[in-house]
Amino acid sequence: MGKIEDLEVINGEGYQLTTLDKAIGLARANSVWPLPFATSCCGIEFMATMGSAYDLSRFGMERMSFSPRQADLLIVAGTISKKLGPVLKKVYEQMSEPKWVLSVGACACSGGIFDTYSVLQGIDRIIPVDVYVPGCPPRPEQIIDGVMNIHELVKNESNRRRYSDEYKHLMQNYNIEIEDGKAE
Amino acid sequence: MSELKTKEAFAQSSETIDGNIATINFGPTHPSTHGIFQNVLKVDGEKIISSEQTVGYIHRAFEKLSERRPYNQITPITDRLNYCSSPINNMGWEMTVEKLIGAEIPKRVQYMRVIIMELARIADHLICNSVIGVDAGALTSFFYPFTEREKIYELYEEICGARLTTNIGRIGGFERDFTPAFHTKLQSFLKTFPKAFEEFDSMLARNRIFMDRTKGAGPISAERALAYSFSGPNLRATGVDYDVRAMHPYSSYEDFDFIIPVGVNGDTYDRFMVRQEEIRQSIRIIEQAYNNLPEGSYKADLPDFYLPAKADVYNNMEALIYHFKIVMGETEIPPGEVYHSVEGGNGELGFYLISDGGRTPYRLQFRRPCFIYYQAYPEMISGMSISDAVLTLSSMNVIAGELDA
Amino acid sequence: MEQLNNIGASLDFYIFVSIALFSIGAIGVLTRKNMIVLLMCIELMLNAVNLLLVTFSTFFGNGEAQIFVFFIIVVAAAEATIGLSILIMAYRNSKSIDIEMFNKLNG
Amino acid sequence: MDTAMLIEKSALVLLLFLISLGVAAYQTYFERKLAAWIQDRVGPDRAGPFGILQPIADGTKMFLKEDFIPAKADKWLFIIGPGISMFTALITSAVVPWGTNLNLFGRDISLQVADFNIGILFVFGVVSIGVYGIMIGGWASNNKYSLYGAIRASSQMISYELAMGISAITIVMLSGSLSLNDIVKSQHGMNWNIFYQPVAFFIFFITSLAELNRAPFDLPECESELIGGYHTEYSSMKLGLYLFSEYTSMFVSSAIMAILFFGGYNFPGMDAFSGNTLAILSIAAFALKIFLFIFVIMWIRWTIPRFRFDQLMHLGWKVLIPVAIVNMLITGLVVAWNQGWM
Amino acid sequence: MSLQMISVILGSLTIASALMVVLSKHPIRSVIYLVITFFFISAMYILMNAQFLAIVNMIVYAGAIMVLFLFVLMLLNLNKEMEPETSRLGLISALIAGGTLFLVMITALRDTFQYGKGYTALKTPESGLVENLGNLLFSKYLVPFEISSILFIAAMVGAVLLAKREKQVID
Amino acid sequence: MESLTNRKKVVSDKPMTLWEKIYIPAIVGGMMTTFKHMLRRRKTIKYPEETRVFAPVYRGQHVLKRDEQGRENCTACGLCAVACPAEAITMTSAERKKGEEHLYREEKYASSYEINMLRCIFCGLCEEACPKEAVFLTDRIVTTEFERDEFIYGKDKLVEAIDDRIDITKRQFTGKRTEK
Amino acid sequence: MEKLNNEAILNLIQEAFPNDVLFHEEPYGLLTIEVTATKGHEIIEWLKNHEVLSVNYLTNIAGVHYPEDAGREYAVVYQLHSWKNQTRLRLKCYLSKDALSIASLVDVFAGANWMERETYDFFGIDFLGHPDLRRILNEDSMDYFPMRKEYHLEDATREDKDDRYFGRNNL
Repeated sequence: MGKIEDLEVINGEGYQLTTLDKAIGLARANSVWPLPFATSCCGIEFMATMGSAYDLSRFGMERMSFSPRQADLLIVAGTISKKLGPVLKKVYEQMSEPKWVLSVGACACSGGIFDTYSVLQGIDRIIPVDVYVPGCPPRPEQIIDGVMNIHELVKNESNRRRYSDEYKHLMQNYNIEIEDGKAE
Repeated sequence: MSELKTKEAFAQSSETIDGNIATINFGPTHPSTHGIFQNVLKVDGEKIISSEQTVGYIHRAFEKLSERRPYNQITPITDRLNYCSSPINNMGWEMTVEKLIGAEIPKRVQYMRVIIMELARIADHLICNSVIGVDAGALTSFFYPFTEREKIYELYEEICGARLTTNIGRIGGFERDFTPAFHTKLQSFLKTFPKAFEEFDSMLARNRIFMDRTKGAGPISAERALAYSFSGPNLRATGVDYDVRAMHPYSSYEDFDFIIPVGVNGDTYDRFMVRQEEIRQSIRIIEQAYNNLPEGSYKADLPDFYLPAKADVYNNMEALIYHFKIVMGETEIPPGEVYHSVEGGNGELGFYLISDGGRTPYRLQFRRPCFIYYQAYPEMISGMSISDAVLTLSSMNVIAGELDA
Repeated sequence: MEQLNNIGASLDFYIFVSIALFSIGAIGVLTRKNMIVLLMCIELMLNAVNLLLVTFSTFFGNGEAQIFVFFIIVVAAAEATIGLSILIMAYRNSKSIDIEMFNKLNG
Repeated sequence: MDTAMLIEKSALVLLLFLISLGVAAYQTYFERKLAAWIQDRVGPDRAGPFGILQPIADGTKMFLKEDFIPAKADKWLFIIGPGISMFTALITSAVVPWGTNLNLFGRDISLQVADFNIGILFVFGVVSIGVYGIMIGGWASNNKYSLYGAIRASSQMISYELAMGISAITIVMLSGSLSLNDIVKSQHGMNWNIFYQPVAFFIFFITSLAELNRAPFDLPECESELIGGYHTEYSSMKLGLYLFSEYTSMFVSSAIMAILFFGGYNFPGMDAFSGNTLAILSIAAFALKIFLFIFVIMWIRWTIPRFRFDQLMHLGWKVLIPVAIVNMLITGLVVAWNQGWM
Repeated sequence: MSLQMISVILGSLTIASALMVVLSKHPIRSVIYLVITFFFISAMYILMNAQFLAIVNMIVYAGAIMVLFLFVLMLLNLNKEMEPETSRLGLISALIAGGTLFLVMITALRDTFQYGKGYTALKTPESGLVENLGNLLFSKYLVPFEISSILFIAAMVGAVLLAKREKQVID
Repeated sequence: MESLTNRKKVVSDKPMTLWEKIYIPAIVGGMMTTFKHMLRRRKTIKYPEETRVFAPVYRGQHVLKRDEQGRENCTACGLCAVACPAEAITMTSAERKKGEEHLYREEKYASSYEINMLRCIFCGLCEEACPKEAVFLTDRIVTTEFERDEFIYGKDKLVEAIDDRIDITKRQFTGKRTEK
Repeated sequence: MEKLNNEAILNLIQEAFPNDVLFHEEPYGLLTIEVTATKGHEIIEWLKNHEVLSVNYLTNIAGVHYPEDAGREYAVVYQLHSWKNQTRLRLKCYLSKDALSIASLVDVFAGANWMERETYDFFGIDFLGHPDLRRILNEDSMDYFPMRKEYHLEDATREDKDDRYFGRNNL
C-alpha cells in the first residue's frame, strides 16, 4: 500500500527544501490542530495525553478541531469497524490540505486483537497513514512520540508537495478526490 | 461531524427549522458522543421531537471472538468492554469461570479484588462526571479529576503493568501480590484523593448554572427505567436502590459497610450526584478492605488453572505439564451453564457462559448494561433541547466499547 | 468630530436620491411576491421619506423634522415586528410566504 | 483638515490596527497559557522560549492552509462573513481615548482617532452590526450546526444589547455626555464610575460576555453541542479572522468597560504628573485595566459551565433587563435630585 | 476629493444598492443589500450633520430591524425556489407604475429642485445634534414620545401573542 | 417502589438555597478554586525531556532473553504464539547444530522469531506462557514508526544484546531459575 | 417479606402451566426451566404480574446455536430477576431452524427491544410482534448471521498471520 513518504524523497530531486519551506514547516509543526477521531479505549488514553500530566498543549495542540475543515491532524484512536470506515474516509476527505494522519493503537493500525468479521484490519486500507503508534492502548508517552514524529514530517515537507503528481497519485490509490480550484 | 450527512440528509437539510421539523445528525463523530454512535434527531427549533439511534460503529464481535479463545485469553477481551473500568470486567469474568469450576477463593484475594474493583469504579465515575462538566462547558472540571485518575492508573500499573486495558488478575487470583510501591501509592491516594475530589465537587455540584442545566435534563421514571432494564447509577438515580453488590454479594462485598446513594427524578443531576456519592462510598469500601486485608496467599490453590511458578516449571515435571495444559487451554472444564454478574461502572455486568467442556466457551454472552439502557435515550430526550440531549448522553455514560460489543 | 458646515452636494441631489429610493421601493412592493422582501421594500420607502425629512430639516435649519424621522423609525420598528410575526404565523399555516396566499382570506 | 492632522490620524489608525492585531494574537497565547495554569499544566512551551512564538506559528499555519469553500455554501456571503466580523471588531477602537494628549514634534496629539460627540452610541451601533458577521457566515455555510450557531448568536446578541444599553445609559446620565472622551474626563483621578454604579457595571460586564460569545454565554460556538457553531465550515484564514475578531472584540470591549466604569486612562495621583510622562503613565494605566479585564474574562471562561439557551434568554430578559431598568430609574431620580429638578 | 464628490458617490451607491434589494433573487441577499443601503443613508445623514439620527438609524434599522428580518429568514430557511414567480404582465405594469410615480414626484417637486439647486450651506449646523434633538423631544414632543413607547409595548405584546405557537401535538 | 435494602440514601434532593440561587457564591467559589490552581506547581511531566518512572512490571516492548552465558533461552516451543490472543507471534524452529552451543541454550532454537508490534496488545500472556523464561515484556515502550512493515520485530530487535542486558529481575514473575 | 426458594417457584409455575414446563434444573443454584417456545411470552407475562413471584426485571436475552441438535437448533434464553424474592430465573425456549420465530417480549419489557434485535442480528431469530426488527450492530447489508456456528470469525482479508502457528486450525 502506498504511503506518502514512499512517494517522496524528502531531499530529492525537485523537492529541495527552501528556507521558506523550512520556516513554514516549523510554523506548521508548532501549530498542528488535531481532530480526535476517538472511538474506544485509545480515546481514553488520548484524553489522558491531553490531561495535566502529559499536556499535549505544550506542542500547541490543545485546540481540538472537531470540525474537519479546521484540523491539520486526524488522530484515529480506537477500533474502526467496517461500518465506520466510510465515515472515517469522509472525515478525511473533508479535511483541508495540508493534512496528516496519526493512527493510534493496535486496532486502528492493524485491527489488533480484533481479527473479526466486523473490524477493519487497519485504517491504512482506506486512508493514507503517516505515523503508526503501536500499543493497546499506547501510553501517552507513545502518543506524544507519534505526534513528534508527525512534527518531523511536517517540518520536512515541501510546501509544494501537496500539489505534486505523486501526491495526486497516492490519493487516487485511495480513491480520494482532490478538490481543485479552491486551493491557494 | 460537520456534515457527515448522507445524500438523503442533505436533501432534508432544506427543511425549515421553525414550524417544520428539521433533522440533525448527531454523530457518529460528534464531539459530545464520546465514542461513536449516531443519533438522528428530529428537532423543532431547539426542541427534540424524536430521535433515532444507530449503534454498532465499533462492533468488534466480542461474543464470537470469545468462542474462539481459551478461557484465559478472554480476560484481555473483557478489558475492552467498558474500558473505563476494565478491572471490574476482568474480575467479573474470572469470577464467572471460578464459579463454573467451583473454585474456592481465599479471602485475601477477594479483598484485593474489591480494592481494585472499587478503584476502577472511581476511575469510571470520575471520567463520566468530568465529561458531564466538559459538556456543560466547564472545561477545567475535566482536568482536575483526570490528574487523580492518573494516580489510579499508576496503581494499576504497579499491579499488572498496564494503565488502561489492564488484563489484571488471573483465574484464581492475581499474578502477583501487592507490591510495596503499591501500598505506599494506595495510602497516599487514599489520603489525597478525597480532598481533590471534594474540590471538584465544589466546582459543580452546587453551582446554580450547572444545577439549572442538569436538573430536569433527560429524566426517566423508575417504572420506565425498570421496563428498560436499567441498572447501575442510572437506575439508582431514579430512586431504586438496586445494586448487585448488595443484592447478590460477590467477592465478600457483604463484609463491607457502604450506602447505596439514590436520586429522585432520574435526571442528569441525579445521575451526577449518585456517581459523586458512589465515589465517596468506594473510597470507604477501599479503606475498609485495605485496613482489614487478611494475610494469606494472593492466589487460590488451583493447579489446573493457575499457572505454576516459573521455577517449578523448570524443575518440576508435574508443574511443566500443568503449565503446558493451561497455556494450550487443555485443562478440564466442566460443562455447564453459569450466569454471574458484577456491579460494573455502568451497572449489572453479567456473563452468561455455556461451556461444553471444550477448550473455549461454547457460548459467552455479555450482559452489557450500556447496550441495554442506551435504548431508552430517545425516550429520555424527547421534548428536551439539544443541550439537554448532550448532557443526558454524557451522564448516561454510554461507553462505545460496551455498547457495541 | 468637528461639525461640517457644508452638506456636500446640493439639496436637489438629496431630494432626487430620496425620490429614487421611494420609487424603487414602490416598484419592489409591486413586483415582489415574497412577503419578507415586500416588507423590506416598505422599509426602504420609509427610509426614503426619512432622508427627505432630514434633508429638509437641514435645509430649514429646523430640528423638528428630525424628530419626525425619529418617530418614523419607531413606527417602522413596531411595524416590522408585527409584520414579521404575522408572516411567521402565516408561514406556519401555509408553508409559503407568497403574498398571494392572503387571497385565501377573501373566503 | 490640515495635512499634519491627517498624517497624525493615519499613523494613529495604523498603530491601533497593528496593536489590536498584536494584542489579539497574544491574547490567544495568553488564554492558552492561562488555561494551562488553571488546569495545572504548562501550556504551549515548544514554539520559541516559553512558547511565545505560538501565535505566529498558528497564524502562519492558518494563512497557508487550504482555503476551502463548501460546494453548497453561498460563496459570496461565505467570504464576507468573517470580513464583517473583523471589520466591526476593529472599528470600535476608533472612538476609544487611549491616553491623555501626547506632545510630539511640538504638536499636541490626541490619542483618540475620532472624538465623536456620540461616541458611546457609535460603540453600540458597531456592536449591533457585529452580529451580521456571525449570522451571515453561519447561514452561508449551509450547515445545520452553523445555522444553529448563527441563530443562537443573533438572538443572544440582540437580547443582551438591550440590557447593555440600559446599563450604559446610567453612565451617560452621570457624566452628562455621550462622548467617551468626556466620560473619561469626568472620572478624573479615582473618581471612577464603578463606585457610583456597581450594579450597572455588573450588568454591563455580563452582557459584554454575552456579546463577545464568551463563556458562560458561548452557546453559538459551543463545541459539545454545535461542533464549531457558526464557524464549523470555515478553515484557513477565514477561520482565523473569526477567531481574531473574537479576541479583538474582547480587547476593545475590555477597553470600553475600563472607560465607562474604571476611569479609562485615569489613575489615582495622576495630578502629580503632566505632559508626556502623564500620557505614557495614563496609557500604561489603561493597558493595565484592559489586561485585568481580559484576565477576568478568560478566568471566568475556564471556570464555570455555560448556560442553556432558554436559561440564557431567561437571564437576559427576566433578570438583567428589569434590574438594569430599575437601576436606571434610581440613577435618574438621584441625578434629577442633585440637579435640583425635583 | 471634495465633499460634493463624496456625496454624489454615496447617493449613487445608495440607489444602486437599493436597486439590488429589489433585483436580488435571494431574500437573504436583499437583506444584505438593504443593510448596505441603510449604511449609505446613515453616511448621508452624517454629511448633513444629523449625527444622532445617523447612529440611531444604524442601531435601530441595521442593528435591530434587519437582524430581525435576517433572523426570520434563517428561521424559515427559505431557498431560492420558494420565491414565487411574478407574471410578466405584472412586472411590466409595476415598472410602468413605478416609473410614473418617479416622474410625477420629480415633476411635483420641480420648484423645490429649482430652489435647492446650488444650495449647500448648513443653516444651523447644530440642529441635528443630540442636545438639540433631546431638548425638542422632551419638551415639545414629550406626549408623542410617550405615546410611541406605548406603541412599542403594544407591538411587543402583539408580536409575542402572534408568534406564540399553540400547543400542537406532533407525531 | 419499596426499598430493596436498608442502605438507601437519597443524595440529590437538597433544594437550592437563596444564597445559591443568586449564582455569585458558587461562581466566585469556583473562581477561587481555579485561582489557587493557577499558583500551584504544575503537574505536567514534560515528556521528551523528562520521563515518568514506569512501574517495574510495566508491559512494554518484548525482549528475548539470553542466559548468563549469553545463550538464547528460546527453544521455539511455540507456547507464546498459542497464548497470544492477538495472534501476533510467529516463529520457525531449527535444530541446534554442532558448535552453536554457545549461541543457543536448548537443542532447538528459533531461527526466526517475529512479533507484530502493531497487532500486539501487550497483555503479557506470552511472558506467562513461556516455560523457558525466554520472552519477557519490559518497561521500554515500542517506538512509533512511519511504515507499517517496520513493526514486524524480528530477532534483531527482540533478542537482547550480549553487552547490553535488559534487567527484568524486578518482574515478580521471574522465579529463581536453578540449573538442572 | 418471605422469600421463595427455587422449588416453590418451580411448583408455582408448574401449577399454572402444567404442560409447558418441559425440563428444569438448577445449575449453580439458578433455576433453569425449559418451556414450550410458543408459550414463552405468556409465561413471562404471567411471571411478571404474579403477586408472589413478581419477576420484575429482565436481565438479558441470549441466543444460542446448537447446530447438532436436530429440531432444536436454536435456543432463546431469558434471564429474569425477581427482586422481591432475590431470585434469578432462567427460561429457555428451543426453536427449530425451520420455524425460527418466537413472540417478542417488547410489550412486557420495553428493554427487550434491543436485546431481541441483537439476537436477530446474530442468529436470525425472528421475534414476532417486534416493532422494529432490524440489524443493530452489524451493517444492514450483511447477508448472514455471524454468531451461527458455521460462520467464521476471522476477517478474510488479514494478511499478516499464518494460522498454523496458533494451534487453532481445527476450530
